[in-house]
Amino acid sequence: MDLSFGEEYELFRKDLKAFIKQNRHEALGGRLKSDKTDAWQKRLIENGYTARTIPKAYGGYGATLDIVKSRIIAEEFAHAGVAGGMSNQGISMLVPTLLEVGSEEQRLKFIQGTIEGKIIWCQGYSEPGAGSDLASLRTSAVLDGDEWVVNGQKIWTSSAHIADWIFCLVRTEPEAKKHHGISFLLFKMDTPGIEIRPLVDMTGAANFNEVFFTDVRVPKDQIVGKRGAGWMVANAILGHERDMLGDPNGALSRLNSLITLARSESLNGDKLIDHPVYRDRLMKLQGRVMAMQYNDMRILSSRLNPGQDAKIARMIVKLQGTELRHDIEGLGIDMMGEFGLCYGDNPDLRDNGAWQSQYMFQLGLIIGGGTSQIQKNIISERGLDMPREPRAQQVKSQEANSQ
Amino acid sequence: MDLSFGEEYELFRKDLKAFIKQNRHEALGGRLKSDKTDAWQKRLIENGYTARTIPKAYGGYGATLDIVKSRIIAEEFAHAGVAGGMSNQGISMLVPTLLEVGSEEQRLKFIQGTIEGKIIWCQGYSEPGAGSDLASLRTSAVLDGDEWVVNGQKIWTSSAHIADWIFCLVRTEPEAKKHHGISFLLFKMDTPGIEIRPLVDMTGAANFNEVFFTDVRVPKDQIVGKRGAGWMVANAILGHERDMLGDPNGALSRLNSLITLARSESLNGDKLIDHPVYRDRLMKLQGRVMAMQYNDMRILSSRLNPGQDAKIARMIVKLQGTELRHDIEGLGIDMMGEFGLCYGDNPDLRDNGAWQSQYMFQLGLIIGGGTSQIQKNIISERGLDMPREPRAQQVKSQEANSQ
Amino acid sequence: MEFGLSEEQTLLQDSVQKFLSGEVALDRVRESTKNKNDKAIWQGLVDLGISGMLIPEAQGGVAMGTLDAAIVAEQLGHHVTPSPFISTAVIAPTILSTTSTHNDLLAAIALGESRVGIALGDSIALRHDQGVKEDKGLLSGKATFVLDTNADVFLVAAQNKSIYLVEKDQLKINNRTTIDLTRSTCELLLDNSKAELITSDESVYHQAINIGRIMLAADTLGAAQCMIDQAVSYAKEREQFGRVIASFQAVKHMCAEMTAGLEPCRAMVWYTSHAFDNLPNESEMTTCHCKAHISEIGKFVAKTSTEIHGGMGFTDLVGLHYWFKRIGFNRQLLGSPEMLRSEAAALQGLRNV
Amino acid sequence: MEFGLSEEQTLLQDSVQKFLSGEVALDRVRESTKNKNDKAIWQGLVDLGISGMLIPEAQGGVAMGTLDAAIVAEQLGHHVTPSPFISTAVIAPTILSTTSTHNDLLAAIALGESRVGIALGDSIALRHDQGVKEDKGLLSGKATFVLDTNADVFLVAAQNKSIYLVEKDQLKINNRTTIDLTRSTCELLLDNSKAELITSDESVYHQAINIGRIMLAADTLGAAQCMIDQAVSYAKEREQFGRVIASFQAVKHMCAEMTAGLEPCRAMVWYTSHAFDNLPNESEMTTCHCKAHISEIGKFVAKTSTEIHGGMGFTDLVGLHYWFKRIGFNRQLLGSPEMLRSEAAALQGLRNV
Repeated sequence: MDLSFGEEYELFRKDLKAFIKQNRHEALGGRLKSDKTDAWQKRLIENGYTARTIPKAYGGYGATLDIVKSRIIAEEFAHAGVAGGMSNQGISMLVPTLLEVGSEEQRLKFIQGTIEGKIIWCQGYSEPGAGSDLASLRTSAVLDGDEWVVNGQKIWTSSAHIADWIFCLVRTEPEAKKHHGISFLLFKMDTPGIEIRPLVDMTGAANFNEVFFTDVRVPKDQIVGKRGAGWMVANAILGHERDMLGDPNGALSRLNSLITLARSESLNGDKLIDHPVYRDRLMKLQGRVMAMQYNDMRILSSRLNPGQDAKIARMIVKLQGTELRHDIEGLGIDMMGEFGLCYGDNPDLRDNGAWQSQYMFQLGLIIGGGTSQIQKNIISERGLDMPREPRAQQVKSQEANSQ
Repeated sequence: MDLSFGEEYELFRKDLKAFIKQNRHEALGGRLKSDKTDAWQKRLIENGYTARTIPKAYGGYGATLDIVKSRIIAEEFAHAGVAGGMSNQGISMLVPTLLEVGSEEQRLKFIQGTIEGKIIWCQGYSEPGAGSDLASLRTSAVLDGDEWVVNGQKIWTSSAHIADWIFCLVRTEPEAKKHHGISFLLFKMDTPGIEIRPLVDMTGAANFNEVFFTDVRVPKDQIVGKRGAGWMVANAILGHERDMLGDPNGALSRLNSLITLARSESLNGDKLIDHPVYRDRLMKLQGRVMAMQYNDMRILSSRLNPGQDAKIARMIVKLQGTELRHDIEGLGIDMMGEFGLCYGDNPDLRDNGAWQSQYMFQLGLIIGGGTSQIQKNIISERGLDMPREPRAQQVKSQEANSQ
Repeated sequence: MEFGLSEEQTLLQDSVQKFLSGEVALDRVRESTKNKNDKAIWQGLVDLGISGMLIPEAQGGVAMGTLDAAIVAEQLGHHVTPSPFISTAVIAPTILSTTSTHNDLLAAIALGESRVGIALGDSIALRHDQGVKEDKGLLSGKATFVLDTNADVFLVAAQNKSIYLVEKDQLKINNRTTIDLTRSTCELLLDNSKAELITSDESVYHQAINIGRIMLAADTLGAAQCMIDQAVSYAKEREQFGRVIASFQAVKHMCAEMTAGLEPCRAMVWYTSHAFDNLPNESEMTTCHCKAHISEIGKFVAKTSTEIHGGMGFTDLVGLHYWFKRIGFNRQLLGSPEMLRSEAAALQGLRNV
Repeated sequence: MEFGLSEEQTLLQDSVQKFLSGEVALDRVRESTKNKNDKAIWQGLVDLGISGMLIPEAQGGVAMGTLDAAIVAEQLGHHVTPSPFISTAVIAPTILSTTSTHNDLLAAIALGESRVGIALGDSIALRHDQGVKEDKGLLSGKATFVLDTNADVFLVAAQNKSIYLVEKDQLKINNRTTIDLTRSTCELLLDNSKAELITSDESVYHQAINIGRIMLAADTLGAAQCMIDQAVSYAKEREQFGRVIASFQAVKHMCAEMTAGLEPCRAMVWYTSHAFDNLPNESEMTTCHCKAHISEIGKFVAKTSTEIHGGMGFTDLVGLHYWFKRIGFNRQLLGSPEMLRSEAAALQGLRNV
């Protein structure tokens, strides 16, 4: 057991702190593009604080993978309250995919623009009839000369309205069974035949969109990996997405806000923290957050020390993490009582309405990225080696579990 | 909405109170037999306070069914802390079965002795391989001349060691599918070939037994109902058993004990009831108990007023009631802390160790009489009309649900 | 002995249900919340006699009981209906019937000509600078989470628990958005506002809170039942992995758990309503538990039924969030579960007050 | 950075596991609880060097760390092993190592020649007439839930949190049965008993409680993991309705929920053990949460894994109840979850003390 990172890393951290201190006035991040964010993003890349392991040939910093340094970077920017590197679906999902299975042309064409924030991507995965059962998607791409002709509909496409390009799962082999006929296609969002409709959700905002394709024509070479082999690509990305959804650092940050709330708001003359029933609930949540933090350290360590097994520790993160977040937000509401109901333009709002909006958004995350029920299937089948649904369901439940 | 029972019933209650007051010094009840309990049982029957609706021809009081009077009888004896009529499996399970499907000879032969406490019965249902899936039982009865020859094993047979007779499910048609080949057989427990082994459970007591049959010979006419039609009989009895297992009156009684405990025991100088966290948990349980009490009143009312629908209200009682009981006992332990661990001969024991033993026994009831998982199947399939397990499981899950 | 709804009550339930599912289907709810205008819906309910159901016949009402009102509240929750029912038709008559000085107002309520806002909750849980004080017959201060922004006149409880009638022009009404757009709540600012004392009998204040809590519990009962119904029905239609999701044991058991939790709440609302009219000794304690318990079950149902809807449950498309938020609103108003359990303990001598 | 067990620690784990599963299989546990005799088991552990693992080398120990001890505790919980490990091998050396006056006793512990009982818990939660007072160097009073009825000598904390060494012949030992027969606890009666002051440094008292809590948490971790393992394995064998019950989604999800709850507890025990030796500022708070959280998860696992065993789980036949009760015992000893959460709040300034 050794929780220190060693001298090299302390030095790295020191340099980074100095960089942040010097440059923080110019920091401007986010998911959108603008000249200013672009300039900041570029400076971060040059210094190796984002796009760190992307080869120089594709516009990155070209360092070898070092999980500890990645973690230090995330910690220090978060700690300083300064925007770190841009984070969007193009950068975190498409770029690794192109590095893994894209052609050299595709890498050269897309990676630099994406990591520099000049190309914004959206993701075309789920469909109205293909949610948990993603492999049953029906958006089709039919080859017509040198072009794919895409027809169908996607849902849960965040950023669709601001994206330049989409990476999209389509069915190219209609005869093949379920996940065998799927391909991974890239195309521009201004191609004729694309209609975007914002999808208002329970928080009242349109965090997602529906996207409709009608005879959208896409050049033949914009397929990533082999035709019909898009499922494997999509699947690897989904596993990565799951890790993000249960991130205990988010839970810790919200727990700290909850403690602040409990110390500042009062009820019948006493601070909320002095009400034993709320305090007990708060402490229960703190215990759960701590367990998930240490679990996360174990996962990190297992990546640094290949002999360590953290398979199940990783498998449970999404299930536990999203439920925990939802419960934290719920206690925030409960502690405030009627004032926890405030929303929208209500001047009595606390923390910009985060307690209510996050209570709902986290419920969305319990559902999205593989529902809690799918997570439990995965844990029992892949983690505990329990049998899949028997006989008649055999084929189908295998698909359920290969998401 | 009318919660009063009316004048006739108030009179009935008044008479009963007087009877109890006059006779309470002679009251001696229980599951076992002795001259004294027999005398008390006989007096109760003569006055219509037990075996009330059993026809006179079979030794009962011969009144028509009146659920309100049954309830008043139960309430008054419980309230006075006086033993009411004997309650055992013969009286509550076998006698109604004989009245429904037994032959006249069987009724004349068994009912009077049973209700008078002279014949003690045990129940031979579950087997080691047939628990939730009771219909897969394998104890066989093969006709040999004028006798059935029984071989096999039963489990969860309470009272086996003190019983005179057993009512037993056996497979008489080995070729028939599952529940079609089952018969309902009666035989004496001193028949050669029966071995009884006490089954110690987690409470440390042997509340149940295993019973082994080796070439046990039973007269042919001791079958109840038609040969091969025992499943229907068993099934009706099981539904009745389920109602008993979630009885909210038991929960109320234990909740009151919990309140007493919270008022008498202290922690760091304050009574437990003055600790807000325990009090909040206690109040949560009180709310659940009240909900189940009112639900029970609704079920009773629906029996008096056939137009009222309480199908789902009744269906959920076993699931909710046993979980509630388990939680009540658990809070008792938690409130006492280390002292909640006392057991057996520990002089610091509170309430004769009921908190620990009931905590375990109620977990047994969550499992017995159809596990919570089976209950949820029943609620979703029969209550909410949700589909059974599809295709290949169709036949088998139907059986799961006909228990 | 009859523990259940009478034939008349079943008819009442049916007629309200018929009106609400006809006239106030989900698109009407959406429209009404957008326009902040529930007048048409309320007029329809007035036409059914709902506004006068707790008002004496002499004042043009039909003098029904609390259980009848709970039946209506349950239906309103079931259809997430925007309306001033709890304030105008339940709490206001409960208060005003204790005096004979406001028969005109009662008659106007029965006719649907007056809407009475209710500002009683500030003494239950003092969290900020809310609260109203009386000085020489004039009221000053702030009342929060007042029901019905569109009221003509308000019943306001001062910190001494006396209740006053205040005309709209005597105070400043600030609309206050909450998570539940199907209910209009506001803040009232009073500054030496003219007010008419209705009662300084503290028991009236408690009765008014009590019946309000019963109605909120009944509302949650209806809303939660509707969420279960929608979840079961969605699960029977939605296919994934080649079968309806209602055939997955996990989904079935979630529906069974919701049902097992909620079904006893129905009897609890009935009993509690009955107790309000007939069993004064146990009424308040029973109500505290009723609202607290149903709020906890409601929270579980709101979350679970949304999960069963998958991504659809998270969108505005099926509108499930209206029920989710209504249950969330009912949970906090007029006493959160924690406050109610603490009060229940005090009412039976298990907490020193 | 390495957050996990070292190679040596994995070897330690394996060797203890091998010994316990070989020599102390379930029938040995049964026998030992019946005879109230854990001497043979303890001798085996002594032979493995377990008794001296926290004792300095100068006194014949091997001076390992808290995480090493937690690994052993986890294995003892996993095998529901009766033994005086927590009292004699962990808490006693933690206290005695803070002085240099009892090196002989430390050496005797390392050799397995002395068993030290621990009576520290009475100040955590005063419930009855327990508690020990010091007067002119003599101790009087009652100590409850003392670990190890078979000890030769006892470390007793007085109400002032000073710790004293008391010989067996100076007190009356009353055996006290608890639900968990795999642990021997007793009550000590002292009446002007001769006692030797070991330390009046209150921090030693807190350290001793602290490490005891870590061991109980690790014990529950092991016991709960074993219950999950048994449930999963039983579910894969047990057939009902023509299929193994492990293929029912309800059973699978119960196992998944237990696993999802328990797996992070492993990292929590590791971190907490590490903090005891290396991070004094956060150690106590972390330990409070560790034991409280694992106790809650343990309670859920104990119930759920028993349910998966069906009727068999309720019987003595598979002996699952030994684990159920051990988890129940660990939950209450040296601080119940409610007490621990309250203490965690106080330790970070969230509760006034």
